[in-house]
Amino acid sequence: MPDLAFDIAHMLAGSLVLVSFMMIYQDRLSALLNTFALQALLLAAAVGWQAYIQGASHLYASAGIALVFKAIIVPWALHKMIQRLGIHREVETVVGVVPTMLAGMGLVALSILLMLQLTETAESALAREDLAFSLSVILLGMLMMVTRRNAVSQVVGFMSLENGLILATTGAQGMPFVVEISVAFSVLIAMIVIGVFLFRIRERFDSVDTEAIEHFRGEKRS
Amino acid sequence: MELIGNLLLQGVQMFLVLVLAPGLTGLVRKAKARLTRRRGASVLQPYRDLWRLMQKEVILADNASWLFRVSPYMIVAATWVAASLVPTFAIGLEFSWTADFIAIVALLGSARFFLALAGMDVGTSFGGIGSSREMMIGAFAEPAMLLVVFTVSLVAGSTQLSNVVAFMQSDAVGVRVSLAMALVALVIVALAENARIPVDNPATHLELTMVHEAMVLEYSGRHLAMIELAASLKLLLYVALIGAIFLPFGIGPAGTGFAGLAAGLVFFLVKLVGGGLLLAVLETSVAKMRVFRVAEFLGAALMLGLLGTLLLFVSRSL
Amino acid sequence: MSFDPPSLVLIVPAVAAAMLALMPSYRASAWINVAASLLTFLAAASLFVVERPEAGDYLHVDDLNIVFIVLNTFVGLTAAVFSASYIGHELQTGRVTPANLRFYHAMYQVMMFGMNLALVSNNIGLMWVAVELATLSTVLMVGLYRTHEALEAAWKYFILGSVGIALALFGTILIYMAAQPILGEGLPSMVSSKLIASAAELDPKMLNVAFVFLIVGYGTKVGLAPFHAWLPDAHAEGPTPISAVLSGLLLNVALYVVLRFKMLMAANETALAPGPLMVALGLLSLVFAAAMLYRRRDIKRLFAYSSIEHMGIIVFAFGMGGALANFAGLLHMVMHSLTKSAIFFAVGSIAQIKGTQRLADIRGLTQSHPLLGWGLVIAVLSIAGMPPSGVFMSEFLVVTTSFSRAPILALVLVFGLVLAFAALLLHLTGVAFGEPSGEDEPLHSTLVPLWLHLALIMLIGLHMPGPMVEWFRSVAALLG
Amino acid sequence: MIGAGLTIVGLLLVLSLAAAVLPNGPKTPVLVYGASTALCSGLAAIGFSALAASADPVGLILPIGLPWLGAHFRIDGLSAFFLLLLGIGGAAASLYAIGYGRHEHEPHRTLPFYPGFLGAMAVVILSDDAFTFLLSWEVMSLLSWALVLTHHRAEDTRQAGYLYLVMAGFGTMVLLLAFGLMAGSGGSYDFAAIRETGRNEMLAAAVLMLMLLGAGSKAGLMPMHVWLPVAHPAAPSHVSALMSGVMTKVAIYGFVRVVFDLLGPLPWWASPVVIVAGALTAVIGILFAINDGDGKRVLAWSTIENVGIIFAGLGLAVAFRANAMPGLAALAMTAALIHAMNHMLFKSLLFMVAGAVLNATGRRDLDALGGLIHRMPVTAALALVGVTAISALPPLNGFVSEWLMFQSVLQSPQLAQPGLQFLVPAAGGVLALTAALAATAFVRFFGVIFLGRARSDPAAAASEVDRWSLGAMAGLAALCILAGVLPGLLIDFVGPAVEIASGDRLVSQASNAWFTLVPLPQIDSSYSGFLVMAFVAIVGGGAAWTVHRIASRGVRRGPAWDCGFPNADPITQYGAGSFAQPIRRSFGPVVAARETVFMPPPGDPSAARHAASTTDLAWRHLYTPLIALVGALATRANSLQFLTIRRYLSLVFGTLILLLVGLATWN
Repeated sequence: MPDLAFDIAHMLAGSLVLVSFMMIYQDRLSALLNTFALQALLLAAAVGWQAYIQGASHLYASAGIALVFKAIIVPWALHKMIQRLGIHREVETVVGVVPTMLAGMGLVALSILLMLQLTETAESALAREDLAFSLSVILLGMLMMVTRRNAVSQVVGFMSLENGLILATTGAQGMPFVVEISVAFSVLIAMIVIGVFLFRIRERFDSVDTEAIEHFRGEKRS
Repeated sequence: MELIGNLLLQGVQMFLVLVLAPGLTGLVRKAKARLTRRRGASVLQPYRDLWRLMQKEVILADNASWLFRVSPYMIVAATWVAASLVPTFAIGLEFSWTADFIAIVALLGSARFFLALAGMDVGTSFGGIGSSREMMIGAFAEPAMLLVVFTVSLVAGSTQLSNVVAFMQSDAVGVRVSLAMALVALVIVALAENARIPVDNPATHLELTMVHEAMVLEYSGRHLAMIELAASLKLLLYVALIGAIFLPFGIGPAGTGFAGLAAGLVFFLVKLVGGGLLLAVLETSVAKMRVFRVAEFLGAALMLGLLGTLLLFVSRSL
Repeated sequence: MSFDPPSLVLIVPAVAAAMLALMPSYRASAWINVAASLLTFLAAASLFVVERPEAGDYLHVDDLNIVFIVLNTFVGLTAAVFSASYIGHELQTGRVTPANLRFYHAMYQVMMFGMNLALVSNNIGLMWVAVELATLSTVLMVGLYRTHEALEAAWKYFILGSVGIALALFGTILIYMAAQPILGEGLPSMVSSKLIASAAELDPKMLNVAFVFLIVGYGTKVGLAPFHAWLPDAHAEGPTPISAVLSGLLLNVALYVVLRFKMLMAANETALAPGPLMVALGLLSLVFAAAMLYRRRDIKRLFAYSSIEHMGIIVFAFGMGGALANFAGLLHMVMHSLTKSAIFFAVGSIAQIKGTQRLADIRGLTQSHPLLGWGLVIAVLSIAGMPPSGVFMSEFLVVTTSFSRAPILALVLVFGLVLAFAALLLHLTGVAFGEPSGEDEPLHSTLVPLWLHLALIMLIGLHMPGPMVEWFRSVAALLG
Repeated sequence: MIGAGLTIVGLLLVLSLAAAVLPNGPKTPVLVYGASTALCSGLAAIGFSALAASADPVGLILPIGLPWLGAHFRIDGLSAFFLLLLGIGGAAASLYAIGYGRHEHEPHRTLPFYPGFLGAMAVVILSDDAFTFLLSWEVMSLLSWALVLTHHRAEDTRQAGYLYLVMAGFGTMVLLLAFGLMAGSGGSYDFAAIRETGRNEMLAAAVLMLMLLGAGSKAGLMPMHVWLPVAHPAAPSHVSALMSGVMTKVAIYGFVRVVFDLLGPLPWWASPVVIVAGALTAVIGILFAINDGDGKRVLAWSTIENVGIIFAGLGLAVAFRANAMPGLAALAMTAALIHAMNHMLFKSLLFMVAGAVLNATGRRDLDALGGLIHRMPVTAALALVGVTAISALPPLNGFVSEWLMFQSVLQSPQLAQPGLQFLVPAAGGVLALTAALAATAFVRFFGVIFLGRARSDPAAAASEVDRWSLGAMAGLAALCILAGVLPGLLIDFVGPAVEIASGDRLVSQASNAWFTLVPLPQIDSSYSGFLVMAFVAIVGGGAAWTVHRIASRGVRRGPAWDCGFPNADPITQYGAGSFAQPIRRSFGPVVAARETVFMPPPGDPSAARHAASTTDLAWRHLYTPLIALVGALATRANSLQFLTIRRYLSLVFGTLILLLVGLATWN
């Protein structure tokens, strides 16, 4: 039974990484948002499964948060927004998709390398696999943040980074504060989304392209 | 009794240099005249000049300050004291330790200092020209002189002229190349310090070339007399110095008897005459150089002095 | 419930925040703000006299954080006093409305609550939550003026801060997972005191990875180069009292957290020594910030970069380690937060008088406003390491001790220090001397906090109180 | 005794605070400067009695400074000597300031810092541990910086202050490194502990070099001198007097204390560095003094020169000590220390003279002055003493230290190393050149300011300065003469200091007849300032008397010989620039002299023009490139201010990845 449990957890975590790659591959905002919703869904599943095998009931809460907030509300909101901004078919990567993918491969390799170095102990085997995957998700999310110009896709990148974190927390046997942390992050994300709206609504910037936000840089160059 | 004798000797020394100085100047003038086929004034002419100048009243420029009036006496005093500290006919005199070689150089420096100030006092361009050039010459001559001092006193092991002369008389001193260099350097310095050709010409009053004369242009009467006297004292000092260090024959050792002193006196007079004649020959045989070449001329002396000092160590290490 | 200072320093700000959120009048709220800060400070100060409570799973007080708590609440108090006199004029000039002033005061207490929580918490998870709370509240404060620049600064701060927070969380998780096999599941594995106690058994490799994430994550908060980007703009565009709090307190809190983890690392000798990494980051920040000081045109950005520089010095000192260097680091930390907040008090008054933050438009302050001008001169010279400020003492200790141990590093350090000094003095000469410039308004804000801080700096620089020395030495020993 | 000293220091600091709060009235300066005069005299008295009694050093520890160390204070021969120096200089400057201070427009920019400055210098001298030493050293720099900025409205004053404090900060940092090397990572900071710890010669030499940089930058050693010629003149004259006369000596005290007292044995090859640095500083400094057109700057450059001479002497002492010849080391050290004292005397005097001229005429540039000997006779007379002394002319004090210096140079054959045997006489030659050039510089200084005819209206309308200033100057002039005539006393006095610094002292000179100086009995080179003075006075007076007696005494005033061009303009006199011309031409390369002559083409009636300029090669080859470098660095770094959030994120991300990769490969 434990090995089956292990395999399922492993499969779910691994698929999170896979979806991260899909997100990097997407070069349209709408498609990106859908993929992100998928990732959030998988995350909810993974967390739920962990809750089940660890018998940690509070994890169901964070699974719920992931499902409701990240898989449904936020993607929906962002969809609305990009519709309104009319940038839903925006193509705005800094680096080409292929090099980004390669870099992503490198990152995954790096994280697996790092995590497998950790000393092997019986019950932490699962944790190690889990950590390797979540670290890859985190790094891929950050990679996305730095390779996309558009604020929305940066937000998405940040959220997938944060997915990785949640995955890690749940992977950690009996770690306290998991729920609090996921709540805290939800607040964070909400603020980010609101922030993007804010910049849009105040009509200071004609687009939410962060390059454009940056046209004023504190001290003007002379 | 002993002390009185010593004091007496010291006094003789002082008055000797004072009395002989104008004579030396006269001698040089006379010799130069003869060398240029002129009869020239008598050797005693400088004495007459001094006396006449003293009799005349002083004509002061309107702008002259007290410094202008005090300087001549300062200058003559400094030079005289310096001159009377150079061994002439005997060493180990009562006050010979008052000032060593370095101090003598410095005393001449003070004389130059006040002369230069006096030159600037009236506020004519002549005075300024003279002072600035004189200080430039001094800026080269004084270090050259001090390097000569170094060489000599490193050989003799003391900066005290009496000791130097005593050492030079002893047979410890062999023929040394550095001493030869020091001699050349000292001669060059002497020419420069005494405003002699090729550095300066005591007989000219041509604005562009004169240095010493330009400074004293405003002086007259007794003041001029003092300046002239100081000049001849300086000349005598240098001749005596060269004589004492490089031809120390006959200078009476410390506490020598009357005979020794008499002999020393005779030798001293001979040296003076010889030095004066040589100077005259030199002055008539070379031409005066441009003011700004003086730097190079004296720079050579400086280098010679330094070389002399350094070679000393080579010869020592041999 | 008995008198319990640690929880009191949390309860007071929390309650005050709630009150202020409901309080309509801004005048009263300003003074409530001061009063709350005063109470918090008193509670913190009472930690000296009452015996310390047992270290619980959530809260604890030890030699290390007591210094920080007291310092934190004290600067919080003086900053509140300054802001009370400062904010009125802002209202007159219409830069803020009473509405967001209410918000401002509430947030001020929330921020204090967050920072105090981070300091007293004995639990790395709680610590993380607290730091995030403090960060978010300051983000909102920075954006207070709602100007284009302020919003941009807030946004930049927010994004970078959130990423930092995320990375720090991952580090925290790793620490937990390293501890969990030894300390068992659940809360115990997150109690920092227990962690440090049993650090030796923890898996060193896990700790190494964790420390990298922690120093990058919390280092962003500390403002170490190259994670510093948010810091200058956040300082420059927020209300000046907040700049003072940012430089004086928030950076310290983040640094305190880093120190906690450094202690953990140091306690496990098989793990990678944290020293070299901290030294490298410190020197980088120092030299980089020093070079940045020259081309500054905005007075608040200038001093923000100087904060980065000093964080670099402090991190370098702790990285070097050893009793003297750690002592110097702690001292420098305290001195920096006192001095830098004093500088920002002065800068706030200046900006109000001259109506600008452009260095070029501020001239001859010692002529037009002697008390303020000379105060600024003394403060800036103190931060530049001139005696008799305590900064001189700490720099003396850092340089002398490190040169005989690592000459090259010390030379880099000295190079950075001289570079920074020349830059600061360059701007100071322009600002403080020469013909006064601009309209010659009277002062709008009090100078008491400024001179109070200066007096403290001088006092500590000349004669450190005995107890302070004792704490510092024991902490220096703890830090290893 | 140490207690008394610290009390006075405390009083000085209190006086500073009081001056900050006292009302800005006419009484305040008099009060502050008067009190400073009294307190400085107290310091001088303490130093004097400590030297006279040559009592055992007494120490004291105050509970300030480094907590576990406390502030150590100690007064021994060395510190007593410099305390005496400080006391005299400070008292004279303060006395002068009672009168001079009246002319200050903004006394509140001078008064609060002045007494503290004096106090800080005293603490540097009295301190006995590294922390107290450096702290007071830095406070000294700070307060003098504030004093330099008294006339802060002038742009170049601000620049001078900036340059000064940056150089001071650099110097302190270097000193920190030096003490770091000496104290070791253990942090044994009190001088006693530093003295005890043995260190190998390499380390000692390294510390020496650092001290040369650190203390040298404060004393004005080349090439760290650049701040001095701008900062010293920028301050009010009594402060300039203190900075040039006393503060540079405090720096030298620091050097002597560390290198000769704390450091222990040094390798001989460390000495050439010091000697060469000193000699070059001396000659280059005086060359710039000759070429500078601003009175106070001339004095500042000459300060650099004298500091060079002192350092050359210290270098000699190092050389002799490394060869285990304490007697000769004592000779060189005596020369250096006495020169320090002498320089304090006449440089303070001359700066006061410059201040008096500044007050009387409002002009500092030499070419606006002239003929002041008629308008300010007393000042002129005192100035004459000063210039004679600084030109190292017998029988004044400048010559004594010069003479001792040469005497120790002449002992070089006894050195074991051929290198030094060659170097030292060469350095001696350079010093001789320096002395001669100094005479030139000060003939120019005195001649252009006081002699000739006035070159501007203010100079023509000048009037004598107040009694206080004259009193202070007269006192210093008297001391110059005294120290020149009775050098033996001074030598015996400096004995304890020399003994600490070089392990031996010169034989007592008190017993010699006619106050003669015989530093080394085994080779009886002697000099009697008293007799020279006496002879010159007697002979000169006698000559004057006889001439007036037996010959004429008549005087007639007449116009000066105008060479056929009547009533020439005062501008036709030799001025500062023209007087320096011969030297400028002879030493052109050293001072990077450039002369440009504009000759109007034939037919063009406009006037011909001539311009001469000199450049400090240290600026050209060291500082200008350095500043350019820093500027480039700043500009390069500054581009990081203008990145986008995404780029900043990539910075964070990149660093993280870098560290992780490093970690992965490290295991």
